[in-house]
Amino acid sequence: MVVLFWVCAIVLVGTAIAVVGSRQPVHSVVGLIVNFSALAVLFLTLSAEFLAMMQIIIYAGAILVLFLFVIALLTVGNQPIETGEGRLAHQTVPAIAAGVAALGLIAFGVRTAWSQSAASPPADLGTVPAFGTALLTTHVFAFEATAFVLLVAIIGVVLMAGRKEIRF
Amino acid sequence: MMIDLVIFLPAIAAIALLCIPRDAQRALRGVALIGALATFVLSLGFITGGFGNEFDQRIPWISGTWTAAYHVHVGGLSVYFVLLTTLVSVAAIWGAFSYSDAGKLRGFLALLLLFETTLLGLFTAADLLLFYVYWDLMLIPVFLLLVGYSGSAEARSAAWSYLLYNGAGGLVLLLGVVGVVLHTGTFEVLGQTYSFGTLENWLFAAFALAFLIKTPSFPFHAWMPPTYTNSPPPLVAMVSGVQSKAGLFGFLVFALPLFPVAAHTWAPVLLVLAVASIVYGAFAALGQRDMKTLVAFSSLSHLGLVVLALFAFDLTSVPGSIVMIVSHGLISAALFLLLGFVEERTGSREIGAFGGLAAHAPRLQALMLVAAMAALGLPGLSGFAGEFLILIGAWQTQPVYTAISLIAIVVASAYVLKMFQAAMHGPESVPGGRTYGDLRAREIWILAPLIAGIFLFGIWPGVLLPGGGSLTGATPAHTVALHGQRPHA
Amino acid sequence: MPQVPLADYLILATVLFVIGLVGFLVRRNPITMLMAIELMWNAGNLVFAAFARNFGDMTGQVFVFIVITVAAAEAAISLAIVVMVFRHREDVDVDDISVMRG
Amino acid sequence: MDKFAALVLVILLLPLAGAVLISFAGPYLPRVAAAVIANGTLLVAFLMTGIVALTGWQATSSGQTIPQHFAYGTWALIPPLKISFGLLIDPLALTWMLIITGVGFLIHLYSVGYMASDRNYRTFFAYMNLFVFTMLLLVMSDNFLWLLVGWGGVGLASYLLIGFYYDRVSAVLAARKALIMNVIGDVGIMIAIFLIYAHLGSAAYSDVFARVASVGAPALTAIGLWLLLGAVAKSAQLPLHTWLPDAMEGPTPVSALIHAATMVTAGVYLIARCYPIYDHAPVAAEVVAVVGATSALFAATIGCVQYDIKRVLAYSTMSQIGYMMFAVGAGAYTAGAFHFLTHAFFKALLFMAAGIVIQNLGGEQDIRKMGGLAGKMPLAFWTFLIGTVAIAGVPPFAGFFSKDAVIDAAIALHHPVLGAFLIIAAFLTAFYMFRLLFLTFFSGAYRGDGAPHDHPMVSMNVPVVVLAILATVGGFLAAPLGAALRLTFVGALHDQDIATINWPVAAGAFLLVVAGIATAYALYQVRPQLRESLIRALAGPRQLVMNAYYLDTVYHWLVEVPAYAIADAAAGFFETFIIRAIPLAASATAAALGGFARAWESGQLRRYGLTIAVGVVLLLAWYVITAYAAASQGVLPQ
Repeated sequence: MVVLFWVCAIVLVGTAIAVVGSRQPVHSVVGLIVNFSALAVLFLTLSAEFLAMMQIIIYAGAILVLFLFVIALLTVGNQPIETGEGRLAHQTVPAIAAGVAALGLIAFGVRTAWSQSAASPPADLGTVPAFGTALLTTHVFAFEATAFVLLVAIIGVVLMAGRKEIRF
Repeated sequence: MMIDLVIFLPAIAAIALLCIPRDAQRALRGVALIGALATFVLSLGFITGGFGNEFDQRIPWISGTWTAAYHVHVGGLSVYFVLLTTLVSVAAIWGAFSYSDAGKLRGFLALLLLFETTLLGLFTAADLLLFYVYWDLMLIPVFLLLVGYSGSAEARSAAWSYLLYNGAGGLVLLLGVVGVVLHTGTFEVLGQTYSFGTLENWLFAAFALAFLIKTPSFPFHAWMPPTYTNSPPPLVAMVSGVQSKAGLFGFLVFALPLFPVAAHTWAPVLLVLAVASIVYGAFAALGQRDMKTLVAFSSLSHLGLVVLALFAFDLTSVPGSIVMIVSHGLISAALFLLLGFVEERTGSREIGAFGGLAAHAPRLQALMLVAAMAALGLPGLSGFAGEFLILIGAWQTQPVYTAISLIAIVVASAYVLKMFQAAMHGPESVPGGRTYGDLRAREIWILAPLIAGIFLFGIWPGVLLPGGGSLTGATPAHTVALHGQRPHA
Repeated sequence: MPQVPLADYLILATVLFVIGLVGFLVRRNPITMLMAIELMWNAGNLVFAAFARNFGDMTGQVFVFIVITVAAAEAAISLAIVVMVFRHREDVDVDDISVMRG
Repeated sequence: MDKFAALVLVILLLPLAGAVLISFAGPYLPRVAAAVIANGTLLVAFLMTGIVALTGWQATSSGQTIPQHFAYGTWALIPPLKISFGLLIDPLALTWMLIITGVGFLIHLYSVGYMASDRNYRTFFAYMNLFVFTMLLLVMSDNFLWLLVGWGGVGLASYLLIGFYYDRVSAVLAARKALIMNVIGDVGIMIAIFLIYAHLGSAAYSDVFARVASVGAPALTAIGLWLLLGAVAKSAQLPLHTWLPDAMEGPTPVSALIHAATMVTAGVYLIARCYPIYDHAPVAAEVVAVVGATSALFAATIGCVQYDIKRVLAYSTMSQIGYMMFAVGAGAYTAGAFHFLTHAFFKALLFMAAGIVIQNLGGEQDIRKMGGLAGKMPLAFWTFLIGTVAIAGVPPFAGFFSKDAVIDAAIALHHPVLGAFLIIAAFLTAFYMFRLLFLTFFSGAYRGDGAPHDHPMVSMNVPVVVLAILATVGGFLAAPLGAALRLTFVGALHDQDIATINWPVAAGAFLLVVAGIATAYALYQVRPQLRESLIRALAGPRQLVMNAYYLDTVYHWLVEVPAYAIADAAAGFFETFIIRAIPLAASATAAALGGFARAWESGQLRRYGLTIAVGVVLLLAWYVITAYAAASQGVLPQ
C-alpha cells in the first residue's frame, strides 16, 4: 500500500510538472491523462471506488477529450501561442515564491496539526451503494443544484459557441 | 421648542425661498431678511433674563450598545456663539443683497440660511453625534457657495482645498468621537467626567487637530487664505466671523471638559502653535497685497490668542477668551463686509490699486476706521478688551509666550494701517476713473449692530461676563479643566 | 496492511496544487492554464477524499463528485470562451487580453 | 452718585459729547455750529474743572478733606481679576486737566480762525474734541487700565490729526509712524500692567501704591522700565522720538495742543503718577532721569540747525520734555509738573504765533524764506518774542522759574553730569530759539516769494494774547502749585520747594542763557560771514545733526527693513513652500497610492491570479502563525 502510494505520488508530481511545463498543449493533455489515472489509483487506496471510476470516466474520458478538440480547433495554423516575452515577464519569480511559500506553510501546518491518522474507516466506505445512498439522501439538494449548474453551463456554451461573433 | 425654532427657522426660510420664483427679487430678499431677523430676535430670548439662563431639549434617538439623543442645549457658553451667529447672519444676508448676479441670488441666500442653521445646530448640540453631524454638514453650504457663486477658477480651487482640508479634520474628529463613544457607551458626554486612561491623550489629540484645522491655527491654515480671499463678502463674514469659532467652541465645550488631563499634557504643543499663529499671522498679514488676504491672516493672528488663552489655563484668560471670540466675530465680519463695499465701488481690493476714498466716502472711512482700529487693538474697543483680558491672564501662567505674542500687537498696527491708509488716504484714485458714492443707508444699517457691539464690548466687556466668569465654569467638567492647573496634584 | 498517513496525502495534494498554481501564473497559453486549473481541482479532490477516509464520512466523497461535475461545466465554458476569443482575435495570448471590451 | 462725582464725570464726557454730536450730525450741522459746540463744551469743561479745583483749594486750605476718588462701575470682573471704572481727581490730575481744558479751549478758539477755510472743518473739531476727551480720561482715570484706554485714545486722536491732510502722502506716512511708535509704547504699558497685576494683584492706583513697599525692587524696576517705554514713546524721548518732528505734518493747532502742550507730556504725567513705584525702584528712576537729560541735550543740538519753523519747535518740545522727564526721574516730581505747566503756556504760544506767520505767508514754513517780518506782523512778533524769552529762561518770564526748579533739582539731588547736560541744553535753547526769532522776524529783509500780509483774526489773536500773558506771569504760579501738589506726592522720597529760587544757580544759568542769545545775535544779526565760515568749518558734524543723527535711517535698516523682509518671507516663501506643502504632501501621497493601484489593476488575468495567490499566502501565514501560537499554549485541540 505504501509502495503504491509513493509510486502514484511520483507519477502524479512528474506528470503535473510535465503538464505545466510542456510547450505543446497536446503533450500536456497526455500528461494530464496519466496524472488523472494515477489519481484514480490513489482514490482506490482511499477506499473511494466510485470516485475512482468517475475520475477516469468524466475527467479522462470527457473533459480531456474536450481539451483535445479545442486544441485541434485552435492550432490550425500551427503557430505557437507563447512567442517572445509576455507582458508580465517578471511575474515568474514571485509566482514561484508564492507557490513555495504556500507549500511550506501548508506543509508546516499539516505536519503540526495532522501528524496522526484516525482509526480505520468503516468497511463500506466508498462503495457504490453507500455512495449512492449518501448522494441521494443526505446530499440530494447539492446533487440537484449541480444538475442546475450543468444546465446553465450547457445553455451558456450553446449561446457562446452558437454565434459567429460575440461582443464582450 | 424654542431652541428648535431658532435652529431651523433659517432652514425653513431657505426652503421658502426655493418656492419663490427666481426673478421675484423683492420677495426673495424680504423672505431671507425676515428669516434671519426673526432668528436673531428669537435668539435674543435666550438672554431675556440675562446670561446664565439654561434651555434644554432632549429626544431619545439611538439606544442600544451606544446611546445618542437629539439633545440641544443653550446656556452657559453656547449662548454667546448662538447670538454671534444670528447677529452676523443678519448682517451677512442683508449684505448679500448686493450680490451681482440676480439670477443666482435665490440660491445664494438659501445656502447662506442653511449655513446659519448648521452653525446654530453645531453650537447648540449637547450630543457628540449631533455635534459631529453638524460639523461636517457645515462644509456643504460653504463648498457650494464657493463653487457656484464666486465665479472664478481660484474660488473653485479654494472650495476644494476648503472641503478636503476640513473634511480631513472631520475624519480625525470622527475617529476621536468613535473612540470616546466606545469608551463611554453614549454620545451624550456633556457635563460628565470620564477616565479614559492612556487613550485620553490620543482622543484629545484627535479632537484638537480637528479644531485647530477649523479655527484655523498655524500650521493647518493652508485652506484659509484662498477660502477667505475668494469667498463673496457675506460668506466670508460668516466663515470668519462665526465658523472659525466652531473649533474654539469645541475646545471649550467638549475637548477641555472631557480630557482635562490630556489638555494639560498637550498644552505645551498647543501653546507653541498658538504663539506661532499669533506672530506668524501678523507678519504674513503685513506681507500681503490683497486686503482680504491681509484680514484673513489677521484672523489667524487673533484667534491664536484665544488658543493661547485656553491653554494658559488661567482663571482670567479662559473667560476672557469669550470676549475675544465675540469681538473677533464682530470685527472680522465688519471688516470683510466693508472690504466688500470697497470692492463694489472700486472693483479692486489690491493695496496700491486705489486710494484716497476718504475724499468722497467719509462715512465709509469712519466705519472702516472703527473696524480697523478694533482689529489693531485700540484701547476702548472690543478687540483690545479681548486681547487685554487674555494677555493679562495668560501672563500670570505663561509670561514668556505672552511676551512673544505682544510683538504681534505692534505688527498689527503696521498691517492694519497699511490696509486702512492704502484704501482711504493718500491722493484719491480709483481704477478706470470710476465714480463711487459713500455708504448707502442700507450698508450703514448692516454694519451698525456690529460697530455698536465693537464699542459696547470694548467699553464694558463685563456685560458679557456678568457672572464674573463663572459662566464658563458652569459645568463640573469645566471646573476640572480650569482648576486643573494641577489636575492630579 | 500498513496505512499511508493522512499527512502524506495532504502534502502530496499541496504539491500538486502548487504546481497547478505556478503553472497558472507563469503560462500564457490559455489551454495550458486551464489544465493547470484542472490540476488544482484535482489536488483539492485528493484532500477531500483523504479526509473522507480519515473521518470515515461519505460527505467528502460526495463533495468530490460534485466538484468533478462543476469542473466539467467550468472546463466546457472556459474552452468555449477560448474558442470565441480565438475566433475574434486570431491570437490567444492571455497577456494580450486585458480589456473587457471586444 | 453724589453731585461731585456727577460733575467730574460731566467734565470728562462733555468733550466726547461734542465729538459725537459733530460726527453724527455730519454735513447737516452748520460749520459755525460745529465750532460753537466744540468750543462750548471745552469752555464749560474748563470752567467746571476750575470750580472743582477752587473747591478743593478752599477745602484744603480750611483744613477739610474732600473726596478725590469716584467709583462708577466695573469694567470686567473675572475673579481674581477686577477692573473698575473710576476717576481720581487729585491736584496732579487737576493740574493736567486745567491745562488740557484751558489751553485746549484757547487752541480750539484759535482753530476757528486758523482752519476757517478747510473743507473738513467739522471733522477737525470732532477729532480735537475726541482728543481732549481721551486726554482727560488718561489723566483722570483711577487705574492703569483706563489710563491705557486714554493712552491709546490720544494716540488715535494724534494719528487722525497728524494725518488730517490725508491726501498728502507725507502726512499719511507721518501719521502711520506716529501710531506705530505709540503702539510700541502701549505694549510697554500693557506689560507693565501685567507685571503690576502679577506682583501687586490689582490695577487700581490706590491698591498698587499702597502695596508697593511689599514688593521687591527687581519687580518694581521692571515695572518702572516698562512704564518708561510707554512714556518715551508718547513723550517723544530717546530713542522713540522720531515720530514727533514728522508729526508737524498736522495742522498747526494740532501741533500746539497735542504735540506741545498736552499729549506729549503724558509720559511725564505717568511717571509722576507712579511716583511710589519709582521711589522704590531707584534704578528705573535713574534711567528715567538719564533718558530725560539726554533727550533734552540731544534735541537741543538738532534744534540749532533745522530750517522748518515747526520742526525747530518740535525739537524744542522734545528737549523741554526732556527736562520734565529728568525732573520726575530724579524725584523732583513737583518741578516736572511745574515745567509742564509753564511749557504748555509758552510752547502753545510759540506754535500759535508761528501759525499766524505761516498762515500769513500762505503756508510757508521754511525760515530761510522769511525774515524781516517783525514790522509786518507786529502781534505775531511780540507774542513770539514773549514765548522765546520764556522758553529761553529769561526772568521774569515763566520758563525761567520752572527751568531753574529743574536745574536746582539736578544739583540738589546729586546728578552732576545730567545737570551739566541740562545747563548746556539751556544754553543751546536760548541760542536756537533766538536764531529762530532772528531768522524769522529780522536778519535783513523778507526773503520769501509771496507778499507777506497780516490778516488779524480775533479768534486767533485773542488766544495768543491770553497765552502771552500766561507765559509772562506763569512763573508765579509756583507757590500755589507746589502747595497743591504736595497733597499728591505724599511721602515722596524728596520734598522739594519749587517756589524758592536757588539764586546762585539761577544766576549762572541766566548767564549761559545770555551767552546763547548773544551768540545767536552775533551769528544771525551782526556777523553773517562768521556764520558762513562756521558752517563750512563744521560741515561734517552739521550734516550729522541736521539729519537728526541719522536715527531714522538706522531704524529704517534695523527695524523696518527686517520686519518687511520677515513679512514677505512669511507671506511668500513660507506660505507657499511650507504651509501649503502639508496638504500638497497629503494629496501627493493619495495620488501616488492611486497611481500604484491603477497600475496594478492592469486587467491582466495573471496579475489578478498572482494577487489572489499572494493574498492566500498571507492569509495562510496569518492563520498558521496564530494557530501555532495558540497550539503552543495548548488551546487548539488536536
